[in-house]
Amino acid sequence: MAPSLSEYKTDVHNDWCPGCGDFGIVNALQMALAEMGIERDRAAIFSGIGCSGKTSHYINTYGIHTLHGRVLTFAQGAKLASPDLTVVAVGGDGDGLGIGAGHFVAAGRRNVDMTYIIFDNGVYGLTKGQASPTLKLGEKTKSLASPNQNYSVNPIGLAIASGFTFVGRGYSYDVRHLKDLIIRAVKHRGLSFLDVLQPCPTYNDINTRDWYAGVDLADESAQRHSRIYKLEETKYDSKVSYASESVLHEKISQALIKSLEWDTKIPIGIFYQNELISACTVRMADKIPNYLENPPSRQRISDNSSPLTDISKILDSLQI
Amino acid sequence: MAPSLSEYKTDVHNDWCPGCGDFGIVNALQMALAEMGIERDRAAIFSGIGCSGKTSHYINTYGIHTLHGRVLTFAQGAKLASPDLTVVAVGGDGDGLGIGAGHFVAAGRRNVDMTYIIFDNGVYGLTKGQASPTLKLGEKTKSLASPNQNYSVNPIGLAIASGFTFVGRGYSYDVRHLKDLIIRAVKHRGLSFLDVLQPCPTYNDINTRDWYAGVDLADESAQRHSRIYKLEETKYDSKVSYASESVLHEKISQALIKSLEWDTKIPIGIFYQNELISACTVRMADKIPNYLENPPSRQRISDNSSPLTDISKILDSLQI
Amino acid sequence: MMTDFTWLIGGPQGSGVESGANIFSRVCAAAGYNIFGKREFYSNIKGEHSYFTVRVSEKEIHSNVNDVTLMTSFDAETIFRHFDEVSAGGGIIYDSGLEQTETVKVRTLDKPFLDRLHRRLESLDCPFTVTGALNAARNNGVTLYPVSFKSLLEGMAAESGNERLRNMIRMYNVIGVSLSLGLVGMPAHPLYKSIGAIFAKKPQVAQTNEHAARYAYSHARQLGEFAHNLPGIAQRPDTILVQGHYGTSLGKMVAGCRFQSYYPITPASDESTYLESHEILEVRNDRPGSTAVIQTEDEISAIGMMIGAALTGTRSSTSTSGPGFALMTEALGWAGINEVPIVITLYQRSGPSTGLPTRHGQDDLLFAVFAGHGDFAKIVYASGDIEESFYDTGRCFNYADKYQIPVIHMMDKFLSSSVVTCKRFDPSRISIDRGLLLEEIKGEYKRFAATPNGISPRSRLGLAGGIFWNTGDESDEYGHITEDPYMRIQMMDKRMSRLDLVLDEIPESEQAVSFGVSKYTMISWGSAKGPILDAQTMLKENGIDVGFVQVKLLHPFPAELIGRLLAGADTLIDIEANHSGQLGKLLLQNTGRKPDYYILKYTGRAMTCTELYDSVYNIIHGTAKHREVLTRGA
Amino acid sequence: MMTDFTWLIGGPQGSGVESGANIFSRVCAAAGYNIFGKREFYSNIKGEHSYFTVRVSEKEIHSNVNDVTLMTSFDAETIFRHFDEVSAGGGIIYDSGLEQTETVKVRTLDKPFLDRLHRRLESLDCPFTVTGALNAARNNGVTLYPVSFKSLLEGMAAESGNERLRNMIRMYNVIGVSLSLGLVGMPAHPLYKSIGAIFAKKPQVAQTNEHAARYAYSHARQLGEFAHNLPGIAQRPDTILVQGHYGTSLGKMVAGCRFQSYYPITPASDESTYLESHEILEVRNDRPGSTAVIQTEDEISAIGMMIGAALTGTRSSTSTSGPGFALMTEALGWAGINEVPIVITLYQRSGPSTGLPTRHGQDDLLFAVFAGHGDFAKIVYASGDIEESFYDTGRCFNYADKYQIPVIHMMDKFLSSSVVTCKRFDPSRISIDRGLLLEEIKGEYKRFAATPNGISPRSRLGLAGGIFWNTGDESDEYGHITEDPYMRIQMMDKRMSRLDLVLDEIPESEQAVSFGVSKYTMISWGSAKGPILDAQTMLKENGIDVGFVQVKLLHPFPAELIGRLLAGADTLIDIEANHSGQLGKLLLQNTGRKPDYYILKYTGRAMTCTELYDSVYNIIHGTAKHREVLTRGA
Ligand SMILES: Cc1ncc(C[n+]2csc(CCOP(=O)(O)OP(=O)(O)O)c2C)c(N)n1
Ligand SMILES: Cc1ncc(C[n+]2csc(CCOP(=O)(O)OP(=O)(O)O)c2C)c(N)n1
Ligand code: SF4
Ligand code: SF4
Ligand SMILES: [Mg+2]
Ligand SMILES: [Mg+2]
Repeated sequence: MAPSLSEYKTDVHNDWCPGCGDFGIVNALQMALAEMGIERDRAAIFSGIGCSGKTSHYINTYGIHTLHGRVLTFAQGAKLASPDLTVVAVGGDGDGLGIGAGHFVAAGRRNVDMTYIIFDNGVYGLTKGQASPTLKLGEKTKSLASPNQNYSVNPIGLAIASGFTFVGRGYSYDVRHLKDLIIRAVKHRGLSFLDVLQPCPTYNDINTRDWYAGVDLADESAQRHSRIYKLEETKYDSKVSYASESVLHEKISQALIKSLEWDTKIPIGIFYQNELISACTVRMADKIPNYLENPPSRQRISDNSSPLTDISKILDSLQI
Repeated sequence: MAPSLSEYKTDVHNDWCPGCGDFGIVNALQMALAEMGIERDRAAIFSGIGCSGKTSHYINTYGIHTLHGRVLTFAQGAKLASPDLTVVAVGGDGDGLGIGAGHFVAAGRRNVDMTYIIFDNGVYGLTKGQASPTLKLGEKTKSLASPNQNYSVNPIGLAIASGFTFVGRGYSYDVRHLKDLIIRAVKHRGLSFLDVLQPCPTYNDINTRDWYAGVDLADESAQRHSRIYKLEETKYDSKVSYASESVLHEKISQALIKSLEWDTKIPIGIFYQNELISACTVRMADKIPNYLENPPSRQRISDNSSPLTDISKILDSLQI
Repeated sequence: MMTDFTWLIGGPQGSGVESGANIFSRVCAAAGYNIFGKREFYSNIKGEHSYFTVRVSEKEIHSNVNDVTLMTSFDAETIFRHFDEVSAGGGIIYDSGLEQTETVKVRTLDKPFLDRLHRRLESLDCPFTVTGALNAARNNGVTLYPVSFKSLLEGMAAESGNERLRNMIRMYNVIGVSLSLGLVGMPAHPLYKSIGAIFAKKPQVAQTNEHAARYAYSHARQLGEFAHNLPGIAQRPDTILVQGHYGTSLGKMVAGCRFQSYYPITPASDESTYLESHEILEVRNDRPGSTAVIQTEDEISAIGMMIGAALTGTRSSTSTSGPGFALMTEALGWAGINEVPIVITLYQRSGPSTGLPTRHGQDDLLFAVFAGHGDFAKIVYASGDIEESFYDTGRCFNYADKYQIPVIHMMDKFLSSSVVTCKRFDPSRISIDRGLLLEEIKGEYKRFAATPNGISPRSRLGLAGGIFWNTGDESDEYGHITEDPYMRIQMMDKRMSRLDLVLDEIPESEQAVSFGVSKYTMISWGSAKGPILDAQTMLKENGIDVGFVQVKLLHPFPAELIGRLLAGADTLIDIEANHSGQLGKLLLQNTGRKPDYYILKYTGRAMTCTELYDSVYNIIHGTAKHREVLTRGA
Repeated sequence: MMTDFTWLIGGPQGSGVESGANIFSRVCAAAGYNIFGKREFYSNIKGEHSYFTVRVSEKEIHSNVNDVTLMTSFDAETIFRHFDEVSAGGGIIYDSGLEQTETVKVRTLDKPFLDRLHRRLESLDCPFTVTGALNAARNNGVTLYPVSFKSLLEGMAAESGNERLRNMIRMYNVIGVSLSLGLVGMPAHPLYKSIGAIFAKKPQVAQTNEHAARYAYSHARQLGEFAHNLPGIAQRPDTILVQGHYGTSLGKMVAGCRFQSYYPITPASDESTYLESHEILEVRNDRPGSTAVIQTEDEISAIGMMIGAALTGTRSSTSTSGPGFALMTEALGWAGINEVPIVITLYQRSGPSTGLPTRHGQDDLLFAVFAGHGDFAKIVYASGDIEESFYDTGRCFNYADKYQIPVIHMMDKFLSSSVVTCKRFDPSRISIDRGLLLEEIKGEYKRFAATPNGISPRSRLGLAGGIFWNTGDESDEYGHITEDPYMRIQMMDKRMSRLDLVLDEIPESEQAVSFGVSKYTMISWGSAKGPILDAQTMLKENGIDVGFVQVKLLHPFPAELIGRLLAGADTLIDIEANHSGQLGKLLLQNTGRKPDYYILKYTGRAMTCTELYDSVYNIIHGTAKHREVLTRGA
């Protein structure tokens, strides 16, 4: 029997600030795992360093809290050695798009079959509110002495330019929607990326829950109450459904254009999805036919401490 | 009197392979420096590690051959400390888009007023031909044991997603065009990026000079003889000429769409240019009014070994 | 007897413990006392337990003691964690509303602590509640001062007619401070002044807080007697109250550091934030100067940018902690082979890996000394206290420039989270020596020209006629790549020879400091100095003479000097905040002499002079282990 | 006298020097000789000078000598660079078309070398041309064998009617080899067989080359007499000819390493390339196995992926060199605090920084030992030759698994670019010990459970019931973050205690090897072993007994064992390929004993036994410096 939702929770004391958007994400993740019925010991959550990095301790599956910026590297290694594990990597926007941006780009190219979720709060939470790479140029959150000096990176655009085959965005206070997104992402065959808008009530007083809810816009227009809207409620079709260069380019460019929306209209949902590009695990199987049935982590290497690998043919070829 | 072209050359023995595309790039760079009449001791060329990394030794200006993947960090530091220097960073595609991709993304956000040129040969030259991040998925150059396992990164798309304000592409065998591009790039107020297609005759037997010249296509169509065409010879307009979100998005998305062209039609020239976003050096001056006239490298800090900085007001405030 | 008073305030992170301690420290300092304050906190933003101990004394003090004289607490956790530290004769001011709180209801009490707490309360026959803990303290001779913080707010609200005050639990910290100051008989005026100073930018907040302070201060009179008081002594001129990072920050400004690149990390980034908040600098007889403070994408970029900036002739530095430093080791070698003067301020914390990221440690010494692949010259230099760190920062930049060498300046979390009084920093005691940095160049220039002492005149990017090349590869005199074996030897010898030069030229007084050498002599480095000095005084007060040698130059190691200094010492006691006795290893490696005893602490909490005293005492009396491990501190 | 013959082939990179040497080595090995070959090359793809020396002997040999017996050269540079190395009685086969070439026309001769060359030729009164250099050699007793390589090609073309042969200068290498083999009287058949084997995948190329070989071989008869010959001796069974990286590569396969992540870097990446080209593995009584070889975006990713893979229970490793290793030090500490078994094969090259990237060095020892911030346990283990490295690789994985600890396996460029004969590797001598790796789990599981010896049973990602957490922070027994001071002490002690366990449990024979101890004793580590063993034999042949102790376990340092082994040694000579005598420092740090003499080499070229012999000889005769610096090798 699949575990119940509560079984995915640990009894570790959660020390995020009251009202932190991170709670919604961890809840959505636990709900997604439960809904998919993934056995607790068949899943591994990898996390980076930051407030967000503590996530892995709150989920009762294998949980690996790695290093700042390196979460994707650990996670990919585990998945490549053990392709039948469900692997989810999570981390902050500083973690993934600042110090970890190089791995982000490379992971996109590699397309390992797993999911990466960025907790996008515009700040470096755990180090007390410095600007993260997603904070817009010139914005000054309350924790900054002067306005942000850097242009913001576009996580969706970056993911697409890097080759991610599933790119979506969620909102941490829309837990059900996020849960569904996570399920889609985990089920995607290839590397899926979710940029999750995550208010940090402690340090980011610009992109707050109210701001996302459009409270400041309400005066201007009585109609709209939220900046956020769902792509799936529009005609937007994210999927590359057959292998043609023109379809591919069309889907990529619509996603890139969509990713530029911000300010008063912020789309969430799936921006881009392409299962026609093979996952890295599949590419491995092209080279090593039995890779998926007999992956590194399952191979028998010894029998009673005697090595089983037979290199005699190689040695023969070296014999003079 | 401005130095002559030959004065920009050193007498260091150049040990690139015969026919290497790197020669064209270093020539174009020297020509550009000469044409702009930049004093030799007012320019600094920073380079990464790789065949391309040797470039700085062949140019008779200040030349800093840095570390693999780190060239942008050194170059930005120098420019920020000495904003009146002409700074050009160069390096390989592995250097800049593999190990250095994180700095690439961050540099885009920072928009320091300098130029970055990637020698894009699809391989790791100096380490004997492994796939670089720009080699396409499934391609097998002669130095690879099996086809390339990774999706290729799109340097132009990545640069735009990262916030570079000038993004172009050159071809190393079209030296004059490249020289002109470099001049435009150096004159750009902000961070300019040039992806230079650079055949590596030793290891990359796919993207060869002949391939770029379209020799294999000649059979199919008698008309076209080169894969490469120039954006400036089309109606393409790369420039963001006034500050409106819709113009910006239009220019960004046309550049991104353009960057997806490959295979039989490869555009070179300027993809995107935006001087409306302030350069980092200008942003510095917003915080520190006399930053440009009195930058870090010019400040007097001592007089006869006595410190000139006066911290007495700060000390007063600490006095109890 | 002289005053020696320790005050403790605790509370969840975000509840104002730090500003409370700040006010208390200022008031006591203004009253003429010496202050030694230290903050402990979790790697957490809100909710976990944080506390501040402020030691107040007429004597010179350099560390904390084990015992607390007066504790003020407005949450149950502070009581549970610290009731046992309050000494007989001491007092606890607490919020009477908390009395019924059970231990298990406090979610932030972690299991290992809770287990210990329960065992302790059980052994004392006390219930697992705040009352239980307080009774335990009372039984131990501690006076309890229950105060209903809620009623105080209500009283204030009623008095002023400002109903909003009723729920301002944010002011519990100021109330706690004011009650404390009232109880110990400190005059009230400095309290109000301090509040004004701390909330200078928010007059409204300042006013409300002052109101609370007045109300609480006068309430303190109703609390009854307390055995200790702090009436204030003569004010001392030229005294400043500084936080841990002020020494290196102000040192950098005065030394002329004009470029600081950094990536945020505890406990280093406070320095960069401070530099940035003072980025525009006053310069004598000149237009304003400035520090370019650049937040980078990671520490690799921080060191790369710093090197780039240093190549322009700008004094440049970065500030980081262990994990960040680890990422810098590749580029460190580049600076080494290219003879680039840079200063890395290394604020250590407890490793390995992320370790205890907000706790203290001195465990990066050997890593710093041997950081980077290949053989190259560097300097590792350590400061023992905040005051020293100001002047040392000046020295580090001079060393870097004179020897064209990377300098690693070792600091740590104990220093960074201390708040102390010290003599006003004297910038005129910092001199600036840029070594062979050229202002103009005539004739042919070779960046790495062979010279008798191995130091080549240095050009900078942009200098007319001074073109040079740099490369991480071995290079010839111009800086162009060479693979020639003889050129290689020449260049290796040239670079490495400066290690001898450093030992020859740096004055001995800058290399190590002897605080007396006896039969038993302590040897240490860095922030352990403070507790050691205090323990040394305590030992002396008890008629025991113990020597102490502080090593400041850790690499190249002043083997001959240290050997000489230690000549009179029979028994060597190595004292460090790490597991493996890293200085001891360095000592043995360089002098062939091995410490006889080790006193080590690696809980992440700084040593107290009390526990150090005990261990040294035991060593002298033959009752100590070869390796004493200290454990004090919650 | 026994045969001891050294052959040298040189040429621009890309001209087939390596395959030429390969053929020559195979032929000589097939003829029953022991082979010691070594390649030197620039950090360059095409055009710079590369050369190969192959020492051929009936005796066991472990290194190169100073002198060359026969040199074959088809470019001027090889003659200019090496003419002086050919000993009296030796010979030079060269392309007569080169005779007029002037030194200054050879663009790849760098200035420092050119200056030395000119001084040398001047002193010998020889013109600055190939002829000048050759005359110098002849005057020194060397026989010259001019051959017009062009005419040979023309002759071949004419003979076969294949005009394309006329311009096949690509075959100059095979021609040089064949001329050499003919001149020394080696039977021809193995030559053709070797060519067939080397070009097995390109039959067309094989055929053309064989043709050239036959033609040149028979031409050799016209060259005249040569004082040395290599007629071939009895073939030896169970001998293999191996390149430097085969030991660790094959060792990894046999040890069951199934995951290797890497980022390309000289001289480490050959190993990964080799593993990938043999990624599918035969497994006894089972379906095929495989190694997942992953090229990462940088070395940070390489170590991260390796750790991730190791957490699944897969034996995992990476292979890198100094700059890459520098980038791994942060994650190394993560593996340390999380007790993850990983193996880093560290192929050292000359540092610091990029240094001499294709040249030899043993200068990362202290960096490896102290790599990473904070105190954590690791093992540093060094192999002395290629054969050893095969078995050592097996050991390293066992150490990693048994002690749940990162292991750094020290290799270097000298090893990696050697080609030697040795006894066929015997996989059955490798045993696999996975330590406490669990296959199933019953009951509650705690990854970091306290145990008597500090090693906790290990689960792996995906194992039913074995859920655990890891964190770089200090953790409790489950792996959840803790900041508790007592838990901290428990965990630090638990992790660090395994250093003692390692010293206790690893057999002494695996920790260090004594090759005899005498009044004068050499101490060393890693690849210096080969030249030392040969020098030791030479000394013995001259009636001088010199001891030698090879340290294999460098960290934790087997202080007691080494002290014991060295007890009989009066005078210690530390021999290493670095500037600072890193093993010497480690020795002093751990045993309090200091080497009396140092023989160091840091030109990037490996030591020859000849120069080592000379230095040791001088030490014994009191004519040596305290620090002897070796310089041999172009
Ligand atoms: C190498 C390294 N540098 C710096 C740090 C310090 N550090 C810890 S968390 C953090 C930033 C966290 O920001 P983000 O990734 O956005 O996560 P958040 O806290 O916002 O969830 C930093 C810089 C570190 N742990 N390691
Ligand atoms: C940290 C580090 N890792 C690896 C290397 C080895 N290395 C030298 S050049 C190079 C790749 C060069 O490829 P690219 O950047 O594309 O330059 P190219 O040679 O093609 O111009 C590598 C991996 C290094 N120098 N430093
Ligand atoms: S600082 Fe921000 S991101 Fe971190 S826990 Fe608090 S609210 Fe959440
Ligand atoms: S390997 Fe390729 S990139 Fe490098 S020098 Fe040769 S041709 Fe140029
Ligand atoms: Mg964040
Ligand atoms: Mg390249």
